[in-house]
Amino acid sequence: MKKINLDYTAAAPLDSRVVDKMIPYFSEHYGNPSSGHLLGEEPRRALVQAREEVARLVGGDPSGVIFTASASESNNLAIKGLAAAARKKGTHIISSAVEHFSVLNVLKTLGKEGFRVTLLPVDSDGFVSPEALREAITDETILVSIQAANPEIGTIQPLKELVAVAREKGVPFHSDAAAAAGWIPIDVEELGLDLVSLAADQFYGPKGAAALYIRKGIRLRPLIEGGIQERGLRAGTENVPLAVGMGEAAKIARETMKERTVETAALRDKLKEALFEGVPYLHLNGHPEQRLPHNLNVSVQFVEGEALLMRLNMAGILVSSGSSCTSQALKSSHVLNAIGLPPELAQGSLLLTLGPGSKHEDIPYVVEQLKQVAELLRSMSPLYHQYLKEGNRNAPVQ
Amino acid sequence: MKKINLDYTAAAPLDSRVVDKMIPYFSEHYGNPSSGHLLGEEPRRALVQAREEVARLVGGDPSGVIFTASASESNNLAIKGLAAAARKKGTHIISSAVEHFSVLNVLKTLGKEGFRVTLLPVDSDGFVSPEALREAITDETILVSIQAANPEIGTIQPLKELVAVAREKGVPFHSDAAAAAGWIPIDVEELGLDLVSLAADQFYGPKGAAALYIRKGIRLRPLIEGGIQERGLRAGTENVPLAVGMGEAAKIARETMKERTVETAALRDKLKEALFEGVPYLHLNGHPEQRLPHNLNVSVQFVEGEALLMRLNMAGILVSSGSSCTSQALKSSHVLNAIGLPPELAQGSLLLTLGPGSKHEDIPYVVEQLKQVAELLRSMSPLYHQYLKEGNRNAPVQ
Amino acid sequence: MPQYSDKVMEHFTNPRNIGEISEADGTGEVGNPVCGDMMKFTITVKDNRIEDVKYLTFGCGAAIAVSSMVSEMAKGKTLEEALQITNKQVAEELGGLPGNKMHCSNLGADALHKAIEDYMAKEKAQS
Amino acid sequence: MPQYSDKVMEHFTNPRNIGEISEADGTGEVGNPVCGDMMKFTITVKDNRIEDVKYLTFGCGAAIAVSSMVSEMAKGKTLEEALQITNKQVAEELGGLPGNKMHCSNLGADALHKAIEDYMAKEKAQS
Ligand SMILES: Cc1ncc(COP(=O)(O)O)c(C=O)c1O
Ligand SMILES: Cc1ncc(COP(=O)(O)O)c(C=O)c1O
Repeated sequence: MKKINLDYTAAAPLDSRVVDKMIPYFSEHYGNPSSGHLLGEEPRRALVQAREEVARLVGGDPSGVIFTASASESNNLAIKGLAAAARKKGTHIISSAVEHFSVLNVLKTLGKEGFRVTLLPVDSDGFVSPEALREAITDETILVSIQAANPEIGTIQPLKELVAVAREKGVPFHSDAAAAAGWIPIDVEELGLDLVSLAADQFYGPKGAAALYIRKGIRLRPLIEGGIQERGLRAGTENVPLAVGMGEAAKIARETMKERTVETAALRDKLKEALFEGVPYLHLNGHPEQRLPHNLNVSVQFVEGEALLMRLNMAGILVSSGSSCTSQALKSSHVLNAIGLPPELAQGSLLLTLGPGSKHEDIPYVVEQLKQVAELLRSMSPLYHQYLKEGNRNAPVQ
Repeated sequence: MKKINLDYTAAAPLDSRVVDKMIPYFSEHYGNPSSGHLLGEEPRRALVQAREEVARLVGGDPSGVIFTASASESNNLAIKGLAAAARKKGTHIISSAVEHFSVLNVLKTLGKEGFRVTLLPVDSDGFVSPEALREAITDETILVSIQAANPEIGTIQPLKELVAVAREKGVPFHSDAAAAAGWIPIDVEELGLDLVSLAADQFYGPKGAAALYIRKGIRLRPLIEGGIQERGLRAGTENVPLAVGMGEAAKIARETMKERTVETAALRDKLKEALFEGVPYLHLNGHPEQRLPHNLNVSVQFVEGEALLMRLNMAGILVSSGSSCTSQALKSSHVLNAIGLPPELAQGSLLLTLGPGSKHEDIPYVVEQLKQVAELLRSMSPLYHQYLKEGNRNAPVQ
Repeated sequence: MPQYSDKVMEHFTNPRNIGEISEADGTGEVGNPVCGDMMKFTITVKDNRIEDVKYLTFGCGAAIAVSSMVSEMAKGKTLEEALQITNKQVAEELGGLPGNKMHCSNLGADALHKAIEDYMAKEKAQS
Repeated sequence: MPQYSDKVMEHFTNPRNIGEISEADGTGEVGNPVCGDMMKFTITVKDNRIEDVKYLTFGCGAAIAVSSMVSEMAKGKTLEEALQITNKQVAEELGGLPGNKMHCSNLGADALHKAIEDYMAKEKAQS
């Protein structure tokens, strides 16, 4: 059977160069970087190099890179760590309504612990407004946390403007760049970022390899305490093979970024055009241009996402959806809600993300299958029948 | 040059069966277990199986296994997580003086946050006394955390007796079994443990793969919040390859434990006898019998550990030491201090741990080298010269 | 979809009795797009038996399979028998449903009952 | 030991002037086993110059290399010159020491100075 992965942000295969680079650190150079003897030497050297590569991806200093095991951990460390360290300065934190749950749920918890949290709204494209940020900052504000780009609708935030506002008021800025790093340039110096979360698996590195970049001078409390690995900010024996994998993936991502993103965006745009031409009643979610090059998000009017996903799966096309039925929490995407999408469109959303196996040749098949699946499911949809009867009164948002 | 690793607890090469099992999950079965389509199926199945294998190693229920990225994280999650959840019930926690820093430093932090911490002392063998535990428990006690075995001196705690005391008083019991699991039987049902920390790299699984076992009914707050992976107790995309590696390592550890530990202990005892016969003025640290089968800890009287370690390293013999110079924090081992070892013996301690490459044939070389190195360093030691002059007045603890 | 039984997958893949009966004797609707599942059942009744039953469903795999299963179970039954069909029975007939699908998607019996009650109410109004 | 310079490794591997001068003119001791480093310097003095210098050291690689380096630096120097030797200079001569070794292990110059002061005090007492 055909297998067309259009869900690469959920998971992507490791670049084979990354696997090759990691393997020796499982068995040959298995030593502990903290060991004072010769078995520690090569792992220690490799860890230094990996840290340099990760730093280079974000234009930062290697000493600022703290390896973690997930973007979620990086976000938790950044926000809880700073909140605990800065509590005496103030208890107000600003973020946005479209952040990942590893930001939002941390803020919810901090909210219960005496912090005041402002979640800035987004417009229908998913943008946070720098003006709204300016108005939200108070003397009590100790942190602004706004993502670099949204993993669902792909919208890229105007980080430079947002950071400028926070800097003007002297407030540290954290950005969850897990979805963005490796796909758009993130330069901590140019942008003025103080804290940045990164995840290797979003640029073909290993799952479980992630980092938090911390600008010199920013103080955090550790989340995981114990030994003094990672400058005392994250205890635990260093996971050398995965750090090496992340370093290699960061290097490849940096070196190939220009070419890869142009090609990917071109392919994504082709797919988008073909879908909108071939399948009636589609709606684009997220900004048409200011979006991640590998990201496409469309709502298939009148039908529900899990059913779409299952039918496409039967045809070998693998996608994800922001519908409640496909979420573990049984709620439709908070991001789609935040951009003001009507519930039935949120339920019918499809997230299509490209990756290394994506090909022009597959587009016609994908379009044909989605067309058929949409037709079939619409034929049994009460919303579609109602629309046919009542006409444009309930017309889709085109 | 010869390379004889006698520092396997610092790091060990992965069992090749473990690597083989992991590899396909990097590139072939790279999917996300949370994906609703077919790419999620095999990773999901593999994760279920890995969880079962880890549960089997400790005789527990698979649903109680929470994968983490290090024993340090498991310890942090267990202790901080329970403290936060049980705060209303009480604020007293009991642990021991010989715990790993990922327990001790967490307790130090909790101490600053209004918890009262009792660290039980140990005797000269490193044992915690069940009687002392009984006396320490109050109505306010919400947790007892005592390791299964000590990674430095190898001493195995009388867990069954200790847990019985806590159970009698209805206090949950956490055990950091990172050093013990895979080497001595840990059965949560037989022992009555409520929380157990495990690390794959201690039984030839991958670094960065660890788990916390949680008995049904024990409530914890998550450390890393976000998605609802790991039953909401540890957010972040599941690291399938590493979980698979830990599962396979747990399976092998369980199946080979009896034979392997008998063989390893026999080899360790041979090494011990040969060393004590061949090198004068050695002192054994930890209990002679109630100790991890792969662990040997001796103090080389009159000399300092880093110098020993460096000289042995030149001879291709890789060991570690509890001396202050070899610790990242520049303090001699808190474990050796806790068993009442005089400072000069703590400084001269050598930790020798066996692993898959350990061989009988290497023993004579190790003994000969340690003999020479000890002689050389003693010849320049003011403590040794003093001893020679003053005789048995300052005799070593034999 | 490993979390779905073979029977669910079979009904999802080949749903029976799709449609809307234009001159229905009874109509029942449940759900809304916010929760993600909507079902509209239409029935015709003859001699106190469900002669025909059709449905339209907006919803996940489970919702579609449930609708299809309910339509099969109801057809030919007396109204009293059809009113005895429970959501739980439907799930059992389908070889079980994943826990998180029991509440939101398993509303087919409710929609059927509403259609029957609609029919009964109309009958009553006419008599 | 990658954190040590080649020069440190060389002195650690082949330490010069080990020992204790039995009829020393001056003796200086620093450190204790708790901190992990102890050094005992003994010197003989002739014509206001350090004629011979030996040491015993209990300590890490850095402590041994530092002792050896100090003994080399001191030999033949006038007492005044020898008193000018600083721990910092010793570390520099060794091609640098890891940051965490600068305080605990780098006490060789102190021990030497103590030995010189001991000699001076004895001289004073005799005169
Ligand atoms: C008993 C014990 N607990 C915790 C740890 C911490 O393990 P990690 O550094 O992998 O977090 C160790 C490490 O050796 C250990 O032996
Ligand atoms: C923007 C963003 N932040 C955080 C995360 C969390 O990543 P993980 O599940 O690896 O912790 C993701 C995951 O896709 C993401 O896209």
